[in-house]
Amino acid sequence: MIVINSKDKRIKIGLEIHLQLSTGKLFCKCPDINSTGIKGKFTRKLFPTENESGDVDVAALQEERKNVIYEYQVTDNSCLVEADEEPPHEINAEALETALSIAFSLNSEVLNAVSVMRKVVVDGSNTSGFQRTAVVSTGGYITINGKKVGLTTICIEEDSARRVESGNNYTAFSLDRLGIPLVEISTAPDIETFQEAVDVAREIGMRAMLTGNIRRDSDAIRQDVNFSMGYGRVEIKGISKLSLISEALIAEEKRQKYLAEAVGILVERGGFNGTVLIDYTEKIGKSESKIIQKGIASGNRIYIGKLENLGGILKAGDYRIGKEIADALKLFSIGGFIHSDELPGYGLTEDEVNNIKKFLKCEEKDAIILISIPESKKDLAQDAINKRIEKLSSLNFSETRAANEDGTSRFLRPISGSGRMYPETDIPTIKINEGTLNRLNLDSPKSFDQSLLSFTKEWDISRQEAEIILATGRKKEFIELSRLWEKPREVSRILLQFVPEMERKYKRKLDYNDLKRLTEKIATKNYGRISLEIAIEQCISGKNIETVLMSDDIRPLDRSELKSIVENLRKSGDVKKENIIAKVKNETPRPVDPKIVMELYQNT
Amino acid sequence: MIVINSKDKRIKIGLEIHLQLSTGKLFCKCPDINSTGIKGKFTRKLFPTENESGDVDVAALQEERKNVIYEYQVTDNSCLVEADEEPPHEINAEALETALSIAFSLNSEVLNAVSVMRKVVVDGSNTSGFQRTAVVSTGGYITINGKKVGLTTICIEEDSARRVESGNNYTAFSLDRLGIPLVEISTAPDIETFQEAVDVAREIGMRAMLTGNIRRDSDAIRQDVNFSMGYGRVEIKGISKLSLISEALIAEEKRQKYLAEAVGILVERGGFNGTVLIDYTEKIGKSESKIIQKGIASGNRIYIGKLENLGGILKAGDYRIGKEIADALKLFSIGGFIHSDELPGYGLTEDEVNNIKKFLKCEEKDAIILISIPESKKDLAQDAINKRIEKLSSLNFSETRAANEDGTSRFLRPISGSGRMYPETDIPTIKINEGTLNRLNLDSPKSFDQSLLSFTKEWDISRQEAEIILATGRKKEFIELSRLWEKPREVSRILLQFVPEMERKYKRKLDYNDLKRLTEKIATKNYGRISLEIAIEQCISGKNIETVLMSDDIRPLDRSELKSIVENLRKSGDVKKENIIAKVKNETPRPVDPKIVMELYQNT
Amino acid sequence: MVQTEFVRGTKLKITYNGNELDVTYISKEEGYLTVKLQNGYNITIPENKITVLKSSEPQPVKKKSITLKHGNGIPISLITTGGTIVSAIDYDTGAVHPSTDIRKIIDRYPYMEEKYAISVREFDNILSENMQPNMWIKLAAVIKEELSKSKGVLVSHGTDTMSYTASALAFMFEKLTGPVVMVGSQRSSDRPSSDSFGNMEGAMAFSSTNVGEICISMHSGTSDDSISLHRGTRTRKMHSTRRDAFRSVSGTPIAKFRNKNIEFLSEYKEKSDEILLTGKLEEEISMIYFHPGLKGEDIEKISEGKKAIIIMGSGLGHISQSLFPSVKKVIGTGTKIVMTTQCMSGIVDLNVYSTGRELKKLGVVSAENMLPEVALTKSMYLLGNYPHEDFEQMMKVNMRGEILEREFLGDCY
Amino acid sequence: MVQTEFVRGTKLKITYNGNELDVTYISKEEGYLTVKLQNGYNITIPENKITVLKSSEPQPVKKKSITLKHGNGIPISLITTGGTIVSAIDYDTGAVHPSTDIRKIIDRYPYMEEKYAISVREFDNILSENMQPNMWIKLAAVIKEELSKSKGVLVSHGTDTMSYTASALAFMFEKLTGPVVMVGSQRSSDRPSSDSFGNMEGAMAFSSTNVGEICISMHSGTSDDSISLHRGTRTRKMHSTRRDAFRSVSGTPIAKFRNKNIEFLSEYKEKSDEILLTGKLEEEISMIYFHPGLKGEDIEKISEGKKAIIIMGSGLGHISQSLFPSVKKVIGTGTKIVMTTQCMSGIVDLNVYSTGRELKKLGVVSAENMLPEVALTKSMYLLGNYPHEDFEQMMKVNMRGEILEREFLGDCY
Repeated sequence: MIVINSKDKRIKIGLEIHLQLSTGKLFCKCPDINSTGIKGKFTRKLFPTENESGDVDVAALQEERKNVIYEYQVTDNSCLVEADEEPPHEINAEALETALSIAFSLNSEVLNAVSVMRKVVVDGSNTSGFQRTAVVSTGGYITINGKKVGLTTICIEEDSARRVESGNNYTAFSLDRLGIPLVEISTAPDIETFQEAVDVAREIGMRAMLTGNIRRDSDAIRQDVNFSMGYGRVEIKGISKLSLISEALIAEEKRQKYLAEAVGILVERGGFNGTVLIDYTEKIGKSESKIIQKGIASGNRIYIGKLENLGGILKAGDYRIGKEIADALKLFSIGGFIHSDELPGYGLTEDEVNNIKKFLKCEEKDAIILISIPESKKDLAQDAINKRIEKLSSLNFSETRAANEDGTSRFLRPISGSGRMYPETDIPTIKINEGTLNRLNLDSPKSFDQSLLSFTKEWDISRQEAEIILATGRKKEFIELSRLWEKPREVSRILLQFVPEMERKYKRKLDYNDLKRLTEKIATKNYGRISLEIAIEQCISGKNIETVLMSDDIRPLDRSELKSIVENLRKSGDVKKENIIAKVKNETPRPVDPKIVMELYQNT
Repeated sequence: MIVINSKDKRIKIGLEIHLQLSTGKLFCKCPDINSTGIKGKFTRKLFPTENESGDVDVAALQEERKNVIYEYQVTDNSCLVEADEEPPHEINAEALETALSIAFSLNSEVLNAVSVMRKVVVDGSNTSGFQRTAVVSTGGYITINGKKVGLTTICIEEDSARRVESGNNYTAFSLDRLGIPLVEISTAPDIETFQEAVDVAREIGMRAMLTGNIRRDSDAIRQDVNFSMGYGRVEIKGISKLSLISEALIAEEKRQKYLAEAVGILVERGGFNGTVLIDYTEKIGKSESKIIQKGIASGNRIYIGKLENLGGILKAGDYRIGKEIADALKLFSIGGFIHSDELPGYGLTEDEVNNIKKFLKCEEKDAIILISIPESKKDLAQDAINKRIEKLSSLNFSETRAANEDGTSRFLRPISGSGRMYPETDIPTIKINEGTLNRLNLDSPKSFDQSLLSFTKEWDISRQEAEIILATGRKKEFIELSRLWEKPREVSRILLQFVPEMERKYKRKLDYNDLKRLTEKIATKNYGRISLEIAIEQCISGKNIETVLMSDDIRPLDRSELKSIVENLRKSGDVKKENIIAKVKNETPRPVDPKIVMELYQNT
Repeated sequence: MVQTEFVRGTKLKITYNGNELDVTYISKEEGYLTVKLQNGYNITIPENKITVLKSSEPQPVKKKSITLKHGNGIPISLITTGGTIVSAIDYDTGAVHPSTDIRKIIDRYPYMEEKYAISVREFDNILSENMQPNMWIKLAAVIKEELSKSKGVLVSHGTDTMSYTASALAFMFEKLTGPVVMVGSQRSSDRPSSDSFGNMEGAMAFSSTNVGEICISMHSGTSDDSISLHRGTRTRKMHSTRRDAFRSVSGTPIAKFRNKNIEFLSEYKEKSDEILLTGKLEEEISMIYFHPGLKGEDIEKISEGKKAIIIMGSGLGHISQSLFPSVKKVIGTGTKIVMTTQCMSGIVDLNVYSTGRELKKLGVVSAENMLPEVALTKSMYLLGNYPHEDFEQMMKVNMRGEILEREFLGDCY
Repeated sequence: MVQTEFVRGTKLKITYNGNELDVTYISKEEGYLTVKLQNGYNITIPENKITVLKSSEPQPVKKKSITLKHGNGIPISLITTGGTIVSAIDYDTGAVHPSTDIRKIIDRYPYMEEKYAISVREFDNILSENMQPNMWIKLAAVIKEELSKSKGVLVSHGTDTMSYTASALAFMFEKLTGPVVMVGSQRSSDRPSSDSFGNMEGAMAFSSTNVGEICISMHSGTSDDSISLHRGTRTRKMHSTRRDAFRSVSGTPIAKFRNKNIEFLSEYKEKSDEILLTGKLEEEISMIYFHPGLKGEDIEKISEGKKAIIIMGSGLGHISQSLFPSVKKVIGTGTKIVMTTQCMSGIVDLNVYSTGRELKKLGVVSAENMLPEVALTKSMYLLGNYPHEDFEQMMKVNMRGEILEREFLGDCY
């Protein structure tokens, strides 16, 4: 039995934490929030450059990708820069300062100058074919449960375009996310347990939140995990929830253990010498298997191959070399693939399987595969299978994997080399003056508790409220609204209680800009909380913001209006000091000032 | 009884003959032929200027027209000049020379300098709001049956846009015709009989045809007729066929005679003092008349008015003052109008009519009218009716009328004054040098017979063929094709016989440019008539010209191809000198040179 | 020799080609007489072919005075400066000349006279290519005066240099209490098809909005159905003859007027409570269009005595390296050199290529994505009103919407 | 003080901030050292913060020689002149520089190597803003040589002055035996998103058509799906940064390449049986951009010693009347003055307004609707090869499609 999640001495974990900033985009003046839908579309091709992908057969990949069309959806928060039709503008100073502030907060050594690099990425997620990224500081540490976990670098970079659709030779991206500033914090591989990984990620996230400039979007914080247990370094990218970090690590440890075992069996049997795919279409043409028939109907050929010594470890128990091969094939858009550990099955009869085995002169320990592909892809497929098995056989599992929603991961690409980086020549090195650095260092949040204390004091709100505001990234909004309407307690209440309540009630989000406009109106007109709440509810319930702003509904009743109500009520009798306010409120949906009502009631 | 078409001494007739030239447009480089459909559309408004329309109440007309939208359909043979988006280019030299040549041919005194004018036209038929026109010569004459008919001026001008659709406040024009050069030849009012008018028009047309530059389009030649018989001058515009000239004159003489009689009756009864329209909607609202009910339903009011002394002459026998009023109302887009000579009728009962008459205190000799219009048009309508009757009462019928297809005509506008002309400042006065004038004078066709003679001699074709070529305006095409393919007799046969025959067979026209390309191909390749005929038939039958040009079908069989056919036939026996050519032709749809066949037959 | 020269409009009786004709004298040039026949046509004939029998002086035409109804409408001032938009035609002689008689245009839209109380002020009557920077200063003063009396000001102006004038005014007026709408036309108002009427109708409508900027009101397309309101600092005459010549370069117009209705299409600066006018301009500034074959000495010669030079460079703002020594010399004498692009649109970026980086080092100032013409007027304004050492920094500041912070792909791609 | 300056690419061991790091030396500027970390990032640090422990010279990079397969494909010559289209990147140090290694581009479309037998000839390696008229003459000679050996010629060229070069070549070559297609790019070929690849693929395809003109092959739109072929005498770089910067001004491109297929959109001149090259150009010609504030003396100064001056006037071809005396003086010295319009499109017409008519009388030559840059190269050609008295007449003759005989409204109105 294999032990999972133990404090295995060989296990080393490192994290890369990516935080989106709410400062507007990094190299243009576009906002980070997209307010409307798709404004237009365009298509591009990307041409892989030599160094982009380490070990993968570049020529093959190029051949494969040259016909891939990337479609980009233009959004309101994108301009010529996102379309790769204009050089980047000067770096967003607020974003850079936020990154530096986080660096100071994490004891990292801030550089006096920032050199922006291009990191080549040709999966279409960057219109330019590269991501702009720059180191802002090196080193640093964070203390978790008394243990210092080291940091290697803190970078500021552009977020990539959001993938919205994927076809065979076609992928569509939205430009809404492209160019949003990301702060990337990389730890050293100092983390030893899965829980520790979660704790480190949480603490770093919290500290960054204190800047008030972290976006509050569902994928605003994403983690990459570096994991090694003796079989090379595996990088799992794109874990969007804290809770999934440990699940991903558990799954990866399990995968590597069983892979290593399976490879052990393979080696013991004599290893793998490469397979040759043979066109078997004519021979199996009469099979009743739907996969076979569908393949042939769409013009595919049916290839078979012998996988020497791989019988019983492609898919049996926890052995899963078959899935590894399938992942490798998927890179070239090859989906259909059947192996003998699953056979008979897929409509193939025992006889048909045996015939293939006989044809390929298989022994018991060998496996066979069937694959339905166009003739043009045969060499690609054969190559991909052989390379994958060879790589695994070497017991060096180093590679980049993508996190799945369920905690597992899939093969993405080999670990990228440093070769895919070169300078962004359009942006001169950015010198940061000493004064700015000193100011940022001084102001940077040194710990959550310390920040909480000063925040609570500054705004005169409860510690509990302050904690929620800081921890949920509402600091910036809170400060902005409190400056508009100088009632921080009311603002806090609106932000933390009323708005979420209404959003639940109407199953609808309130746009922050709308909230800001409503608050400004109430502040300028000196209307009070009730008015704001009525306005917010009307907005969330679907009313047009302009209508709400102009509506009489949010204007408190004035003295003369109240007077006539009070007098009418008095005429109808049945009013007393105890119920007069409730009665007046019953008469109107508009805000009522109880003080004035009481005054009017008593003085007439 | 009134005598029609007599040699009435009072009758004076003048003609304006308009001939479209096939030289390309007058003030830009666009061709006069449109090769495709509609390329796009745009809309314009035109703002009447003070002087445009003589006597009509300009203010009223402006009020009426200011919301009229003109839509223009852009065609392939129009550019920015037609769209009134670019100043006119230099005048088309060939067009100007053609006009001058016609002038010389008609003994007119050619001017040494041409000053282009703008003639204001705001019915939308000119995108600029004016027509460019210039006098090229003054005076001149033509001799018909021994009588000299004088000319006043010969002008060169732009044709107007073609009206394709008309709605209430909307008219659509095609730009295909706009800017095509027109030569306008105006005769003095020397013509005395209707037949003479036809003869003069025919002779002038023939003479112009000799230039070879008159278009062969259905409306390429249009005549305006000036007619007077003592009641002022009436101009009837746009008679497109020679045969309609006399019909139009007959109709106009009749119209004026009966109008004069009717006016006589009116004057005898005491004349007309103007009508006042009264809103009668409430009173007649219950009528079962569909006109009334439809009018009310669409928001109209029903007005009635008394036409003093007009009973029985609005529409009775040949008296038709009612139609004159209706035409005047139509100018303001007022359609519905009923008068007592038609009543009872239109669903109005005897009682209803009598009630109106009683209401208006009508006597026997008076007429009544009913008119269904929006309230806003009441004053306009009243004014139009009163002005029209006053004008007729004066026995001065001078006006401009438009020819209908059936020989009758309708009121168009008052005779335009000279005030609507001013210089085209974008085009400097065009000086014509003496050399050019002398050459044109020398070359100008002095009579049809003389031209025919020299044409027949020059091209060595039969007199009959030459006559048809000249009289039907095919001179230019004939010369062009004969220069490409130096076989004028073959060209004549193709033009006059083969093409018309094929066009009848396939019920389809052959584009002249296609014919030119085919002829050029045959000439360059030295292929011969059969090839050209095959090519023409294929084209007319609907094959793409490019395909035809590239096709092997039109290439005559070469010697070796013929040889193998001849040999094959010989092998099959049954060939002799008499049938060999027919047999060979039977074997192939491609052109066969009988000489070679015979040679091959005899020499092997 | 008989007299053949007369006052335009003189009625003559002549003999020509054996006939006696009553004509109106128009002009005489190079021995040719142009006369108007009674049917309205002009003919031009050699003077030696005619004999003048009789002549009578023309009646002087009474000049109609401009009288507009002044109802209770919105008070609008119209300042006329000349140009094609208001032109008059003398039908007797055919002469067309710029006019200030706005009556002709207002007449086309009688409702305008009800809706607005229009006061007309004649500033000048010139073709716009003759407009000089010192006249912009005077015009600004007149606009200030008129705007203080009305809700908005219209300025009728020739189209040739309208966008220069608009951008110069835009810099001079830091604050406005209402819209200042410049309006012109590409077809003169003597033609039935003139765009004057539509452009003026749109301009009137725009003049009573809350916009507090200097704008230009012209046709949106070739059709007469839509009039665009452009920002004065982002507009250019893009075609010599079309109605829709004026475009908001790389951006969207502020608004469109269509079916008597204004639709706002992009953000604008709202009107202020006060007018703030800084009416100084440095006039010693010239523009240079870079091209292959341009010599360093050309730059040096034209720069003599200039306070600044606007270069329209190629691409991202480049010029041939052979010109660098001259650029260095000129900058050495204290003349500012501003780099724009002749590409019509797109940004100047001196960071991308080595030539750009060298120019930056020499002290050349990038005009970002300002239009070259606007870089000119902005330089005139900055050097007229700011310390010279702030020049480079202020060129980068988006003062009047002259810099597009974001450029979009547009709808057609 | 320790040594901190090295050859680019030198491997260093340094201490920084207490850590030992293996880095690659990139550059040093103003006391800052830029080094590449092992993870690929460059960092820039004050030199006083680091200590260099060890250094080792970089290995010289072997220059790859260009070898293209020469099958039985269509023979095409590619002449490289520099510019963005072929650029190389040294991943070790990050330097990007113009290159002539066309291999990188051909590689993207392996089928091209089968289809064409491409011979590459290096003409020069410069940024196009440094291209001068005398180089056009040399380039023309090289093109003639190459075209005599192949079916078509490609010329890779920087985009900044590509249309100047194209139009100059167009005038010099009266006849061509095949297409001469200029190709450039707006994004350098070191980027995965470069437009070089697509532009080159289109250019290759165009190079084996029957076109006998000098053309430009660039992106039709921002998308990578369509490449346009423009006439060299009607094209202009209309945007400083966009892929679709090149446009056929006021007209339609000759053809489009899409899905490996060429569609012809307008008429073109077919190739001839012979090459006719007249390789002379008059270089003493300058351009002047009219603007308010332009002084007569500016015109006079820049005209000294010039054979012709191209004025970019306003509107239909106007300049301020205050400049007329100088124009008269300059023409008096024998210098030709050609009037174009700064409106980008539309015709010059000196008949419409009085200022135009006066300029015409002074002897100013109208460039019709020629682009100003093309009026420049045409003047260079005419004054280099024709009698000067034929200048005005030849300017009006449409020699190489430089004059649009008809301008259309376009599809969007």
